[in-house]
Amino acid sequence: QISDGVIKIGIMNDMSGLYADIAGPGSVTAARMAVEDFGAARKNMKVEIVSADHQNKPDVGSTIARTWYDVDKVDAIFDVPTSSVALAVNQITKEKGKAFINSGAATSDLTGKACSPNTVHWTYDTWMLANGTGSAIVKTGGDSWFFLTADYAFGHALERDTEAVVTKSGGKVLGKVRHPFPGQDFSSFLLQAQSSKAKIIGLANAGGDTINSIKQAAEFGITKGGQNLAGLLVFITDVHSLGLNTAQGLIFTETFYWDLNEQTRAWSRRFAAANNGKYPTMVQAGVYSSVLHYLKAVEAAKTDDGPKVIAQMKAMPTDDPLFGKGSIRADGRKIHPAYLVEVKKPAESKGPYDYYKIRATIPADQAFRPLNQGECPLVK
Amino acid sequence: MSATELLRIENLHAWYGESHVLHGVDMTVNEGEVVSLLGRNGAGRTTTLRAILGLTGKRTGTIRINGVDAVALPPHRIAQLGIGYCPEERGIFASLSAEENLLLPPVIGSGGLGLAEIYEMFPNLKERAGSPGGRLSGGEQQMLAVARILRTGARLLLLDEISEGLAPVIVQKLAETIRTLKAKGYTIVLVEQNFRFAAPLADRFYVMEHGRIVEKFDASELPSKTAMLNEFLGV
Amino acid sequence: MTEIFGVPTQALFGQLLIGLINGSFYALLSLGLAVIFGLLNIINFTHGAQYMLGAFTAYLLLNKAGIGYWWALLIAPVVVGATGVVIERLMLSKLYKLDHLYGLLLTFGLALIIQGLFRNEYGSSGQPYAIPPQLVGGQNLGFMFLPNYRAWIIVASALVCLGTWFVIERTRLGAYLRAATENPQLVQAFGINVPRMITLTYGFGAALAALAGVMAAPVYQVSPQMGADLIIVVFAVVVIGGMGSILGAIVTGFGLGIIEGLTKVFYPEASSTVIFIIMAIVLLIKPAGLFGTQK
Amino acid sequence: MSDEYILETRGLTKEFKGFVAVNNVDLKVRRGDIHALIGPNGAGKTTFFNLLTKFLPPTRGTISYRGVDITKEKPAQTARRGIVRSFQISAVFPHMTVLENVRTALQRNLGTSFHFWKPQSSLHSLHERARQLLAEVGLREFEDELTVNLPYGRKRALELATTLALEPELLLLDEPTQGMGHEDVSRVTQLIKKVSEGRTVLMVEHNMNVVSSIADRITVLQRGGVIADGPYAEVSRNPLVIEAYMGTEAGELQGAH
Amino acid sequence: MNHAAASTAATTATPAAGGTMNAQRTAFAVMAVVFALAPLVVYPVFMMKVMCFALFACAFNLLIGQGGLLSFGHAMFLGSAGYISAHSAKVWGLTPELAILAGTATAGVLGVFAGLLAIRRQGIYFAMITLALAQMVFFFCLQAKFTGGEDGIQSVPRGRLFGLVDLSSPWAMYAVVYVVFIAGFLLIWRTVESPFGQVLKAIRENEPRAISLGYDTDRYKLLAFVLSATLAGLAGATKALVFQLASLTDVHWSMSGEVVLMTLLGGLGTLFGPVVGAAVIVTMQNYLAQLGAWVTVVQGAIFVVCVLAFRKGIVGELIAWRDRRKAK
Ligand SMILES: Nc1ncnc2c1ncn2[C@@H]1O[C@H](COP(=O)(O)OP(=O)(O)OP(=O)(O)O)[C@@H](O)[C@H]1O
Ligand SMILES: Nc1ncnc2c1ncn2[C@@H]1O[C@H](COP(=O)(O)OP(=O)(O)OP(=O)(O)O)[C@@H](O)[C@H]1O
Ligand SMILES: [Mg+2]
Ligand SMILES: [Mg+2]
Repeated sequence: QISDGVIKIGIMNDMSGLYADIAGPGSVTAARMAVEDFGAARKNMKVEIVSADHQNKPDVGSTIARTWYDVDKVDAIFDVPTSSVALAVNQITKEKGKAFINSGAATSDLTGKACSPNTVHWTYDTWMLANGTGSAIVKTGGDSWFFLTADYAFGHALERDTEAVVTKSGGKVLGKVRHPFPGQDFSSFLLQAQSSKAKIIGLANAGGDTINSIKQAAEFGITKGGQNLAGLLVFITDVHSLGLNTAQGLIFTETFYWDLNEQTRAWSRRFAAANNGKYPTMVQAGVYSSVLHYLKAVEAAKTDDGPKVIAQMKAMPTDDPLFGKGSIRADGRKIHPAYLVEVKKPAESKGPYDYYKIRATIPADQAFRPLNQGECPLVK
Repeated sequence: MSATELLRIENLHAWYGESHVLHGVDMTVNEGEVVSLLGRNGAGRTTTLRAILGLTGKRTGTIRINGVDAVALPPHRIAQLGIGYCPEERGIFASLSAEENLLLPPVIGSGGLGLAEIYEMFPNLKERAGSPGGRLSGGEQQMLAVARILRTGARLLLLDEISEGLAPVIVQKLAETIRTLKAKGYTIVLVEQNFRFAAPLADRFYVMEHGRIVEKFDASELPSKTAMLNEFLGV
Repeated sequence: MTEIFGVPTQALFGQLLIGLINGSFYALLSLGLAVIFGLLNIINFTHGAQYMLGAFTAYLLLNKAGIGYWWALLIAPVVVGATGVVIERLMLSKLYKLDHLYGLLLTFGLALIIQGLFRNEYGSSGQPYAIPPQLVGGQNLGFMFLPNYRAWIIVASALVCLGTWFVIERTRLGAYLRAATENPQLVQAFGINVPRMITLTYGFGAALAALAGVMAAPVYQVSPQMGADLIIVVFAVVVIGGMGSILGAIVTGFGLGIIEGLTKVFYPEASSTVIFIIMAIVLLIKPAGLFGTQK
Repeated sequence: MSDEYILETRGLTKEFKGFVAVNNVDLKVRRGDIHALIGPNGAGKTTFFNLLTKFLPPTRGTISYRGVDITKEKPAQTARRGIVRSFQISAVFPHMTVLENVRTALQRNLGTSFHFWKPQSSLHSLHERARQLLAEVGLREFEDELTVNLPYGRKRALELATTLALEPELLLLDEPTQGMGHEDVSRVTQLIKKVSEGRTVLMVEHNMNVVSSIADRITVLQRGGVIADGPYAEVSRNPLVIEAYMGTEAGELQGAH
Repeated sequence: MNHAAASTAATTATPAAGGTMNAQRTAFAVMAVVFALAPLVVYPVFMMKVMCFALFACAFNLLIGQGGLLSFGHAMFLGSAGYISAHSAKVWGLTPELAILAGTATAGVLGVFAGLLAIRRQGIYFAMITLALAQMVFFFCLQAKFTGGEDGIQSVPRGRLFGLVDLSSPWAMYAVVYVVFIAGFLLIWRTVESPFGQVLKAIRENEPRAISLGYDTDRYKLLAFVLSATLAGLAGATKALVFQLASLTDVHWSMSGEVVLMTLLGGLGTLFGPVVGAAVIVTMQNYLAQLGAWVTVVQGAIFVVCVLAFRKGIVGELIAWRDRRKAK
C-alpha cells in the first residue's frame, strides 16, 4: 500500500549554480515526462513531484532531505548532482528508510564504500568515466598521457582511476600537474603539458575548469600541435557553450547522446520542446528513465516503502527508450553501455546539438566497475 | 551707508544635525573693510563662517554675496563667488606636500598674491615646501592655511582663529599681513578668540552669544565698550 | 639546455610571460579598486560583478547587436561606468557621512544581486566569446608560443595603468582627487565641484573593471561567477600594495602575477594560496602594505 | 642628583630625512616644578614631547626618568611609569559618561582589565576615587553626562582628571589652553597650578600670560635647539628670545594673548 | 574611521548596554523559553540550525559591537572547527563533548594567528585582511586530505555524550545544542559588561588616548578577536554534529558574508540582534530554497535595504522605538 495515498517524488539538484544546466529545471521536466509516459493517471496512482535547489551545499541539501522525509512525506529523492550533497542525502535516506536514486553525482563511492540498500546510482560515475575514456583512448592509439588535475578529492579520484586504467591497458603517464580549484587561468599548466610531449592531455577536472582548459589549449595552439585533449567529465552543455570551433577533437565518455537512435531522437525533441530548446544531458535522461523504472517498481511491489521498492527495482530488468535494456546490481549500480565520443569539426556538424561522433561503444558489462572491486558491504 | 555691500546676512539659522546652533544672525560686511566676530567658545562664530559657505547641515535665512543669494547654492558655487576660507582646524592636506597644499585652491579671481610674495611673507613655508603637509608643525600648518587662500584672488576672506597656537612673533607678522591685505582692498571677516589681536585691525566688531549677534560697534567706539566686552569675553 | 630546479630555462621564460599576463588583470582590477578606495574610501565589492558585467556587455553586444570586440572595448566600459554613476548617485552618496564599512556592505549586497540576476538569466556554465580576428594566432618566440591576444593584453593594460597613474599623481586634477580624499568638504569650499568628482571617479573605477572584463572575455568563460572569487585575490593584491596607493596597486598587480606564475611551476599546490601567504608576510613586516602609508 | 631632577635628556636628537627637528637637547626638569617649554612655531616642541612619550623614536640621545634610562621603552610602559601626556587636541572617550572616562583610567591599576568573565559591578569600588578626581577639576555634578555633550573647556578639564587618575609624577601638557575662551584659560591655568602640588609638570604653551603666571622655569627652543633656559623674568629679557619668539613690539608681548 | 565604526555601533549599543538591564533580562528569559519549547511546534533540526547560526552571529557581533572591528572572514572559524570536531568524532572516535571541545580549541588557536595579523589594521583594512585569511583557510580545507575535498566529511556519528546519552535521538541532541547556545550567549553578554568590555569600548572610542592611559591596546583587541573566534568555533563544532557533516560551505567566503548579513539585519552591536537576524535568514533560506539563485538576489537586496534604510537592524529599531516612546 502507498503511504498516505500518494507517491511523492523529490527532485533535488542545483537549480542555479554550476550544475544547473546539466541537471537543474531540466531534470524536473524529465521527471514530469516520465510520470506522464508511465501513465500514472491511467493507472490511477497519485504521483506528485516536488523540487528544490541544494545550491551545492551539503548542509542545505541534508536539511531539505530531512524536511522532505519527515515533514513533507516525500518517498524518494532523485538526481542530486554534486557528490558531497549526494553522499549526505544517501546517508539520510538510509536513516529514514526511504529511497534515493541518484543520476547527477559522479562519485563511485555511492556504490562503493558508501553503498546502501536504499540507493541506486543511475547514470554514470567516476570509475566508469575514467575506465571508458582511459582504456578506449589507449586502444585507439593515445598511449602517452599527461594529467591536468583539479586539486581536490574529486580531481584526485578521477586522475587515480584513469591512470590505473591507462597503465593497465598498456599506456604510460608522462606527468601530471595539480591546478587550483576553481581555476581561472590554465595556460601555465597547459604549457607544462605541452612540453611533456604526451599524446593525450587528460583533464581530470569538471565544469568551468574543463571548459577554460579546453579554450586555452586551443588558444595556445596545443591541439593544433597534435596533442589531444581527453575530458574526464564533460557534458553536452559544455560542448555547446564552448562551440565546435574550440571543442573539436575533444574526446570523452557519455552514457547518453540524443542522436543515438530513433527513440532517443524522438524523446529528446519532446524534451527540448518542453525545455526551451535545450537538448537533454545524460543526467536529465537518467532522471527520466530512473523515475520511470522507480514507478514501475512501485507498481509491481505495490508499496512505496524505500528498501522494498529499491529491492524490487534491482529484481526487475530495466528497459526504457533512452538507455535501452539494462539492470541494477546488488550494490545499487545501474548497468548500461557507455559511449566514447569525439567532438565533430564545425564542418561535419549539421546544426545545433549535432556535436558527437561515436568513436567506440563500451558494452554494459565492461562499462562499470566490477561488483567485487567496490568494497560495498552489501556484496559479500 | 555709501560703501558697497559685499556680504549681507539676514536672520541666518543653522543646524548641525539635530542641534540648532545659529538663531537668526544678522550682519553686513562692506567692500574693503575688516570685520571682527567676537564671542566665547561655542558662541557660534565658526558655525557662522561655515554656514556662509554652506558647510553646516541645514540652514535658513538670506545670505547675499555681491547681491547673489547664496543660500540656494552648493559650497563650490558659493566659493566661486570670490570667497577664501581659512578653517579653524586648518585643514592642511596631510598627503600633499606643503607646496601642493599651497597651490591647491583654484584661482577664482584676479589679483591674488604670487608664490614669491607668499614665501617672503612666511619663510618657514619655503623651507618646508617639500615635506608632507601632515608633518608640518601646528604653527606651520596655520601659516600654510592662511597663505593658501591669498593666492586664489578671492576678495572676501573668512579667517577663523588664525592667531591660534602661533608664537607672538608670528602673530605680529600675521597682523602686518592683514594690514597689507586691507591696503590691497581685500575684505576680511576675522573670527577671533584673541581680542587683543583683532582690536587694532578691525574697522567694525560684532559680538556673538548663543548663536545671535548681541552687539555691533565701530572701532571708534571701542574704548566705550570695554565694560561690555569684559562681560562677554572676560577680557 | 640549462635548467633551474629541474625546469628548463626555456619553459621558465614562458611561465614568466604567462605570469605577466595574469598580472595585467590583477593590475587593472586592483587599480580600479585603488582609485575608488582612494577617493570614496569604499572597498568596492561590486568590482568583481562589474568586471563580469563588462564581459557580458561584450558578449551581448556581439550576439544581440553583432558589435565586435573593438567597439565593445569602448562601449562596455562606458555602459558599466554609467551604471556605476547611477549606483553612486542613488546609493553610495547616501553613505559618505557614515562609517566606510557600510559602503563595503552595500557594494557586497549589490554584487550578490547582480551576480544572482545573471545566474538566473544565463546559468552558471559560461558563454563563449571568440578572440577578435585581428588577434588570432600568435608568435612562436622559440621558448614558447605567445598568442597575439595575450601580448595585446599586456600592452593594453600596461598603457591604461600608466595613464591612470600619471593623471592621479602628476596632474592638477589628481591633486584635487588626493586632497578630496582627505577632506572633501574643504576642497569643495575652495570652489571645486567635489560631488561630481566623486561620482565620476566611481564611474571610472567601474569602467576600469569593465575594461578588464572585456579583455578577459576571449580568454576565460563569460560567466556570472567569473568575478566572484577573482575579486578576493585582487583584494589581497590591494592590501599588499598598500590600500589606495595607485602605484602600489599596479606594481604588486604585475609582480604577484609573476610570482603566482612561478608557483604554478615549482609548487602548483600552493598557487591558489601563495598570494594570501605573501599578504600575511607583508602585513607582519609592513602593516600598511608595500606602498601604503599608515594612517 | 637623579632625585633633584626627575627627568633628564642628554643629546636628544630627532631627524626627519635630513631635517633636524630636535637638535641634541639637554633638558633637566626639577622635581615639583612647573616647567614651560616655549619657542617659535616649528621649533620642535611637539616633536620633543613625542620623543619623551615614545610616540617617536629618537635618532640619537637618551632619556632618563628618575635615573632610569627609558629611551627604549614602549609608550604604554612609560605611561605606567607615571609619565602621562595630554594631547594638543582634547582626548576623551566621547560616548562614555564623564565618570566612566575617569574610571577607565583608574581601572588599569585594578589589574582585572583582561577579565572578561567579571561583572561590571566589580568596578564600582572605583567610583569614589573617580568622584574625588572629578571634584578636583570641578566636574563633580557632570559625572553622568555623556562626554560628547560637554563644552570644550570642560572636556579639557575632564582630560586632566583622567590623566590625574594615573597618579602621574610627571605631567606633559601640550598647549593646554589652546582654543579656549579667556575664562576657560584662567580656569585651566588655576587647575594646572592646583594639580601640580606634589607633581612635576612640563608644558608647551604659547600663551605668555599663562607661562608668566605659573611657570617656575622656562626653556626656549629654536630650530630644535635650546637657546635659553631659566626663570621667566630672566628668560623674557633675553634678547635672543625676544628676537626669536616674543617679538619686538614690547607692547604686544603681553598682548600676544 | 574605526572610531566612526565605534560610534555607529556604540549609538546602537548604548541603549542596550546602558540603562535598561531588566528589559534585557526579560528579553533573555523570553528567548530561553521560546528556544526551549520551539521543537514542539517547529521542526527540531531546523531549530538547531537556527541556534548554531545565532551563536555564530553573536560571536561575530562581539567583535564588531565591542571591538568596532568588522571581520569578513569569520567562516574560517566556523568551518575549521566543524572539520576538526567532525574528524575527531568520526576518525578518532572522540565522544561528542570532546569533539566539540577539539573543534572549538582549534578555532581559538586559529584565532590567535589570524588575530595577530588582522588587528594590526582597522576598519576596511581589517575586513579585507580577515577575508583574505579566510580564503587561505578555504583553499587549505579544499586540498587537505582529511577534509575530503568537496565531498566534505560525511556521516559523522553523533555518538554518546560523556559516553552515556545517545545523541542520535533528536531530543538529546536538541538539549545539547540548547545548552551550548545559552551558555555561549551568556558568556558573550557577560563579556560585554565586564571590565574587559569597558576597556574595549574605550579603545574603540579613542585608541591613542587608551594607549596614553597605559593600555596595550593590541592585546585587548587580540583577546576580543580570539574570544569571538572561539565562540564561532563552538557554533561550528556543534553544527557539524547536528548535521553529521562538515563541508566547504562553512569555510567559504559567502558564509562570512551571511553572518554579516544576519548581524546587520538583526542589529549591529545589539545583544539580541544577531539571534533575530540568524533566525530570519535561516528561515528565509529554508523556504526560499526552491527559488534558486533568487536566494542570493534576495540576500543582496536585504543587504542594500539594511544599509540604506534600516541601519539599526530589527532589534536596533525596536530599541530606538522604545526609547522614543520613553522620551514622550
Ligand atoms: N560638528 C558639530 N556638530 C554638532 N554641534 C556642533 C558642531 N560644531 C559645533 N557645534 C556646536 O555649535 C556651537 C557653536 O560652535 P562654534 O564652533 O561655532 O563655536 P565658536 O564660536 O566657533 O567657538 P570656538 O570655535 O571658540 O569653539 C557649539 O555649542 C558647538 O558645540
Ligand atoms: N614626521 C615629521 N616628518 C618631517 N618633518 C617633521 C615631522 N614632524 C615634525 N616635523 C618638522 O619638525 C619641526 C618641528 O615640529 P614641531 O611640531 O615639534 O614644532 P612645534 O614646536 O610643536 O611647533 P608649533 O608650536 O607650531 O606646534 C617642524 O618644522 C616640522 O615641520
Ligand atoms: Mg570657532
Ligand atoms: Mg606643536
